[in-house]
Amino acid sequence: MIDWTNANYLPWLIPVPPLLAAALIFLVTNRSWWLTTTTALVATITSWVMATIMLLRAIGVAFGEALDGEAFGSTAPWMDLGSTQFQIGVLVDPLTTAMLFMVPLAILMIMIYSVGYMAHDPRRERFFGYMSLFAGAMLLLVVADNLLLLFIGWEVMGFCSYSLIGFWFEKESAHRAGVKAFMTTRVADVIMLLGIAYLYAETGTLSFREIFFNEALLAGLAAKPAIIFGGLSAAGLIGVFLVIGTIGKSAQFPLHVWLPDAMEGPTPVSAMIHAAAMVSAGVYMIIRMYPLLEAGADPHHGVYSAPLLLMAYVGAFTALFSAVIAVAQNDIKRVLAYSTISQLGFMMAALGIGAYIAAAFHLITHGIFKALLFMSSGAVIHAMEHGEHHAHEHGHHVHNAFGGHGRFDPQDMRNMGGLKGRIPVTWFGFLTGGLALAGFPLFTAGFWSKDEIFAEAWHLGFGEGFGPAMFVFVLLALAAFLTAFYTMRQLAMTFAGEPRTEAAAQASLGGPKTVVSTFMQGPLIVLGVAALVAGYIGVPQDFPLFGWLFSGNGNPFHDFVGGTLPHHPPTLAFNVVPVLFSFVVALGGLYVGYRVYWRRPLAAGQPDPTQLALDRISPYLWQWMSHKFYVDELYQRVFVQPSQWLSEVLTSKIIDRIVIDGILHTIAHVAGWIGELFKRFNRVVIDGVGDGIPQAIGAFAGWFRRVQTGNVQQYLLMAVLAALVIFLSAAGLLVRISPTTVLIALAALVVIIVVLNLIGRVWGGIAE
Amino acid sequence: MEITIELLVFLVFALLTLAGGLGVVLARNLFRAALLLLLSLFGVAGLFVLLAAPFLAAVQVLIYMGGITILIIFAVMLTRGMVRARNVFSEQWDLAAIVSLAFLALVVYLLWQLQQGSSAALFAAPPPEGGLENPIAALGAALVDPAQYMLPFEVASVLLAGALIGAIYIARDDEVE
Amino acid sequence: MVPLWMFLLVAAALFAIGLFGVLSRRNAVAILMGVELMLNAVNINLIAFWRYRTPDTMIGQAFAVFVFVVAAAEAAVGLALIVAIYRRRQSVAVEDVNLLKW
Amino acid sequence: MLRDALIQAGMNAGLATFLDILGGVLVAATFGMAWVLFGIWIERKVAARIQNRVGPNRVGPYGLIQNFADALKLLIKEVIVPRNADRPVYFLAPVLMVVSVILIAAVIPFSSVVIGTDLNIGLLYVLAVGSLGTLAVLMAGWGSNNKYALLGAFRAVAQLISYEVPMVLALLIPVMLAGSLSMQDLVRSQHVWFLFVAPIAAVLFLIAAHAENGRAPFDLLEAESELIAGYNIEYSGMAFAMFYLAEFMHAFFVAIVFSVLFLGGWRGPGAETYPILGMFYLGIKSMVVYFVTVWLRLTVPRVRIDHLLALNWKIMVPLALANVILTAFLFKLVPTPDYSAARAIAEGEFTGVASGLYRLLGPEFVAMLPLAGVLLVGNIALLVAAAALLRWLARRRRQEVEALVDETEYAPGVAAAE
Repeated sequence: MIDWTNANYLPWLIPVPPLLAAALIFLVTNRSWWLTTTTALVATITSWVMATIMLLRAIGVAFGEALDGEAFGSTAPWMDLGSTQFQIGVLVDPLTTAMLFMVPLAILMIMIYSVGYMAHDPRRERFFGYMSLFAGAMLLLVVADNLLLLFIGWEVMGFCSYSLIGFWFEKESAHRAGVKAFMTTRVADVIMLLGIAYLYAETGTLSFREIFFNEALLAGLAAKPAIIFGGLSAAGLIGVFLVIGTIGKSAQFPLHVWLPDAMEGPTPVSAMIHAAAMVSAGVYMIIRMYPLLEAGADPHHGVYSAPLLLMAYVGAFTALFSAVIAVAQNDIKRVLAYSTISQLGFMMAALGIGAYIAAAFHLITHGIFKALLFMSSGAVIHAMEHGEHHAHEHGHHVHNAFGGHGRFDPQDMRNMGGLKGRIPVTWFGFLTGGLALAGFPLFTAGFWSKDEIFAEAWHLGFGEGFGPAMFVFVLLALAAFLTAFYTMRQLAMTFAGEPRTEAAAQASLGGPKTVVSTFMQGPLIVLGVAALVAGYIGVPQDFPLFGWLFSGNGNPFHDFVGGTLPHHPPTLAFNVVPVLFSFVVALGGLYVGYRVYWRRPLAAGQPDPTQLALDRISPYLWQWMSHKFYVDELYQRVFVQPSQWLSEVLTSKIIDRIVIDGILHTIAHVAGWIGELFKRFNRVVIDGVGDGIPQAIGAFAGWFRRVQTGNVQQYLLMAVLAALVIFLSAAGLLVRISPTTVLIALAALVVIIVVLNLIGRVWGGIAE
Repeated sequence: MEITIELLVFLVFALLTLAGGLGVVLARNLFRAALLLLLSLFGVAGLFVLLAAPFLAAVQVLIYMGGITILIIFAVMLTRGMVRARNVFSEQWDLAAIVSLAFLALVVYLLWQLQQGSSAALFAAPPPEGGLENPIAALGAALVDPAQYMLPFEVASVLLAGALIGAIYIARDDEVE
Repeated sequence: MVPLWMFLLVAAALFAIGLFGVLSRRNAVAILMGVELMLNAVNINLIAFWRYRTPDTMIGQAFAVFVFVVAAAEAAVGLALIVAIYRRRQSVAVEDVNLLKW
Repeated sequence: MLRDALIQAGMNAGLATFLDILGGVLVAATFGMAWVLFGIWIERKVAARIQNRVGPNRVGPYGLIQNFADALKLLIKEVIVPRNADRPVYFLAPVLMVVSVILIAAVIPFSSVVIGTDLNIGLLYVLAVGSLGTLAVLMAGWGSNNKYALLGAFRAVAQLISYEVPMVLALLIPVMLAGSLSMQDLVRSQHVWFLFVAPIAAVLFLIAAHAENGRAPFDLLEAESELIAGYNIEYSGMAFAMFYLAEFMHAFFVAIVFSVLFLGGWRGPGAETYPILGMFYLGIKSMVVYFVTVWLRLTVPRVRIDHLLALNWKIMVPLALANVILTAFLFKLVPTPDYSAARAIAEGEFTGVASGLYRLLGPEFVAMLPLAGVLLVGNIALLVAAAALLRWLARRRRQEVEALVDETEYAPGVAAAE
């Protein structure tokens, strides 16, 4: 009997309630909205409570059982693989603990929020089913103790993201987006699976701790050349494969294209994908696998391995690249989507230069404030739709502020403005989330985590003089500046000034006591507070004043998460330069944005001032930015169209019709001619013989089949006879007399009876 | 062999059982066949009592006589057109008789052989004294004991439920809605 | 005292009688009755062996109980089938239900 | 008693049991038959009073001899046999009917020592024997070769078999509480009457047994207005009298069995010491129950066949099942009463109010009180829940019907105007 109060077994239970809830919702409760939400919420709350117990236990509050290099967890045999046995298990180490703080909290908030957001959707029950499954898969991924279990959660999430992004599948764009997300991540997943398989082939285990606490194994992997790409070591190749998996899952360049399109799903889904689950999973996996990626390298002393370099360059580039795109977007959720890509780029880059604790820290804080931002933006959209309805009812003609005559777009920031006083709670949420994203110094969570990345990059790049770190620092600084700028732009365009459309003027969440506003605003407040204070768990120890306030005994987050792996990373000495840098880029970006957008809010129909400024340099700049540098179009040209052309023209027309058909037709003609010859021969010779035999058999069978009378009793009689024979032989053995004569006599009797009966039947059949 | 009262009672019940059984298979009137089945089953219940299994005897009366036989009589009544059919036996009755007799002969022969041979002591021995103090309670406990017959017991209940539902479904008049 | 073989003999005879009924009667209900006889013969054997061999465990009685269950289930389903067939074909003679032939 | 003697004389235990039963049955049957003639007189008197009549008052004092006169009349009347009747079946049916009832008497404990035989499967025996009555009904219906009789028999069997289910389920409760199937054990374990420990089971049993007997309001087997007289239509003379007798005897035995199972049987002050008192107590208790059944019979109108079956399958069976589960659960929940400890307190030194209480009320009674209280509360809660559920269902059903009426826009005024 398993003792579930034992902390080693509790992690098994954490993913169970949502998975159970998903099954329940799909199979049982999906007719009742009330039951469905209750099921989903109860499951999520249960998970959250269990995760919190685990969390408290792990950090030793209230239970006095702190993790110290050790971990909670247990394993059970899963399947036998030849001589070895594959173990499945759960693991809660400090990194998992950190995730157990952020993930269940964000999931819970998203679930609560969804109750309000989806309250009027016709398929809301199904939505909760998918969401529960999604949550369960993410929790499974978090508590997994081996790469395969992690991969299972990973893939289930892939499926859920597909069905949730395409949730409103009546919309052409939505189902396309779903397929796109699925396909893009699939490409990466396949490569990742290759990596897993290679790892298993090399080591014979996929358990994290078995691999990472085995120095010899890692060294061996690093020394051994890979089976392909001769320049790489085995560890390097596996790492590169895994990193590519993450590039897909966490939407890094060049596989980032699915994420902005994922905005087609309902907003809670976006929050789920961007904050709590999907993209975090990618970075989480990398942090999990860090020792393997780092094998044979030492980024703190300027030795990089292939996967690290890949991450550093891709991450840094992605961070800047998508920040640039985000500046030119007008869709409120799309801006956030590119900011997510950009922030994930931060994490990847940090991982690439060896700052994996900083990356984990940023993952946690980003999860919180990005969930907050998405839910706020969802509230804004909801309010806009509400306003549009209202305006319609009162006979106003609703039109897009930028002169479009198509459908009114409630997500377009150009249609907003002046929402600050109309939806104050949302404003608070968006403001805190936005400031955290921009890294507003000292008082937001985003500042502290970003600052830690900067500090590491500065130290390694300019302090120690390592090239990749230098590159990372420069690009990230630029990206951070742009982040602050477009965040301010978004805040201003959405909330500041006067409403630019009738819908914005009428926007509201429908009264303070309604289901929608209650359930949507509650999580905003909780996460808003969290986005402000969550950063204080990771303040550097010698940071002036704040370090003394929050990190008297050392940086808690750094020390705690650092205990995940055998080698504790060094704590950096405080350096004022990168801190100033963060101050400058964050405040500078915010200030520029404030000058451009807030001081003189946009009027309806007025073009974007940044666009005007950039057009002075080159008219193409803004166009490229707002079209996301034409990556989608490029893929369309490079991958989609050629393959279509290939299938249509080359395969179908040339190979299929001309070559293959031609050969076949020729063969067919020849064969036809030969066949004609044979036919003649056939008719004369073979038919004579061939027809004769089957006719004889047929006649016999027609006569003989009458044995099959359809009379059950007769069959039974035969069965009993047979049983008698068997029984007889057994009996002969039993009594140990020489049974031969008896046996033969009775068998003969049986045979006679059977034959007699058969003859009688058959005769009777014929007589009929 | 010593003639005891017990033996006489046994003979009475055995006679009831076998005569009832013969009556069942030979009776032309199906309803009477059912009543004779009842008689035979009563004889079996008596044998159970002789075998110190009164609980099973009561269950036999309750389930077989009060339940299954009534079901059969019901079926007999519902298919009333067949009760007084002219030909009660099928064409193969002769073969059936031969086979059945062969079977009986074989078993009797076997029993005889065993009695003569290795199992003579077992066959002649009286039933052991003692046994369980409270067999009914023991049976009840055995049927719900996970270490003994709980699983078969549960399976049997599922089987019964399935049979019930199936019977209702099969026998339901399709025209009735 | 009644020796064991007597019970076995009665059971065998009852079984043979039931077997004959099953194999020879035309009416499906009568066949079912034959089956019941056979099941009872089995039960006699079970209980007799239980009494003479293993009276200190419950195995024989438990098996007999399961035979009861099976008999009840068989009777219910079988009779339902018979009634359904009779409703359709106005006959419960087994030779008349011989669609599945040739 | 007889059994022990026989076993000591060297007889097989099973056989001794059998003979014991046989002897018990002979005694009990005579007793039952004699009692019934008097019982019928009571019933007729009560019926008359309820219907504002006088009842039999001519033959003998207060008409006491009336029934003997009636019996004599039936005895000397001709037994008419329908021409196409299945004669053996026709004649066996009433006999089987009477036998099935009389056999019940064999295991009824009339007092602590007066009992036909104390089978260790007594209650099961009662059920098994009682189920044979169904067969008699079928035989009568078939043997008469009369369509009314056959239809009556069909109905009867449907009803009897159906009501056996809740009856058995209800009887599980006393068995569970006593931990035995023996009737004597059942009586002995009723330190608190099971009527108060398991009221739902008691009521269910009373209703089901009433239906088993086929008396009003469940007398569908012989509904005069529909089936003339049901399965016994063709019977006359003594054969009819036997059905008649069996029915009254059955009703009476139901009362006795109810008293035994739920009213403490022969228990009462002094009954252990003077067994004759026990018979007296049982007589009084069963007469009260008998009066209740007669009362029911005379005041409640006959139910429709579909209502009858619906009542059984949709209300009584689920309730009985729920009751079994609940009782089993509560029974396991409450610690088993410790009678020996209670007895020790009562017999030990007088130490105050507690031991006084034990002495005054009887140690077993006091020891059983907590269990009884919990089960009673559980029963009441279940009853309230069931009532609430039924009320809710009925209300919903009514709303559906009303909605249907609204939809069809039933308007009688319009038709009248046209």
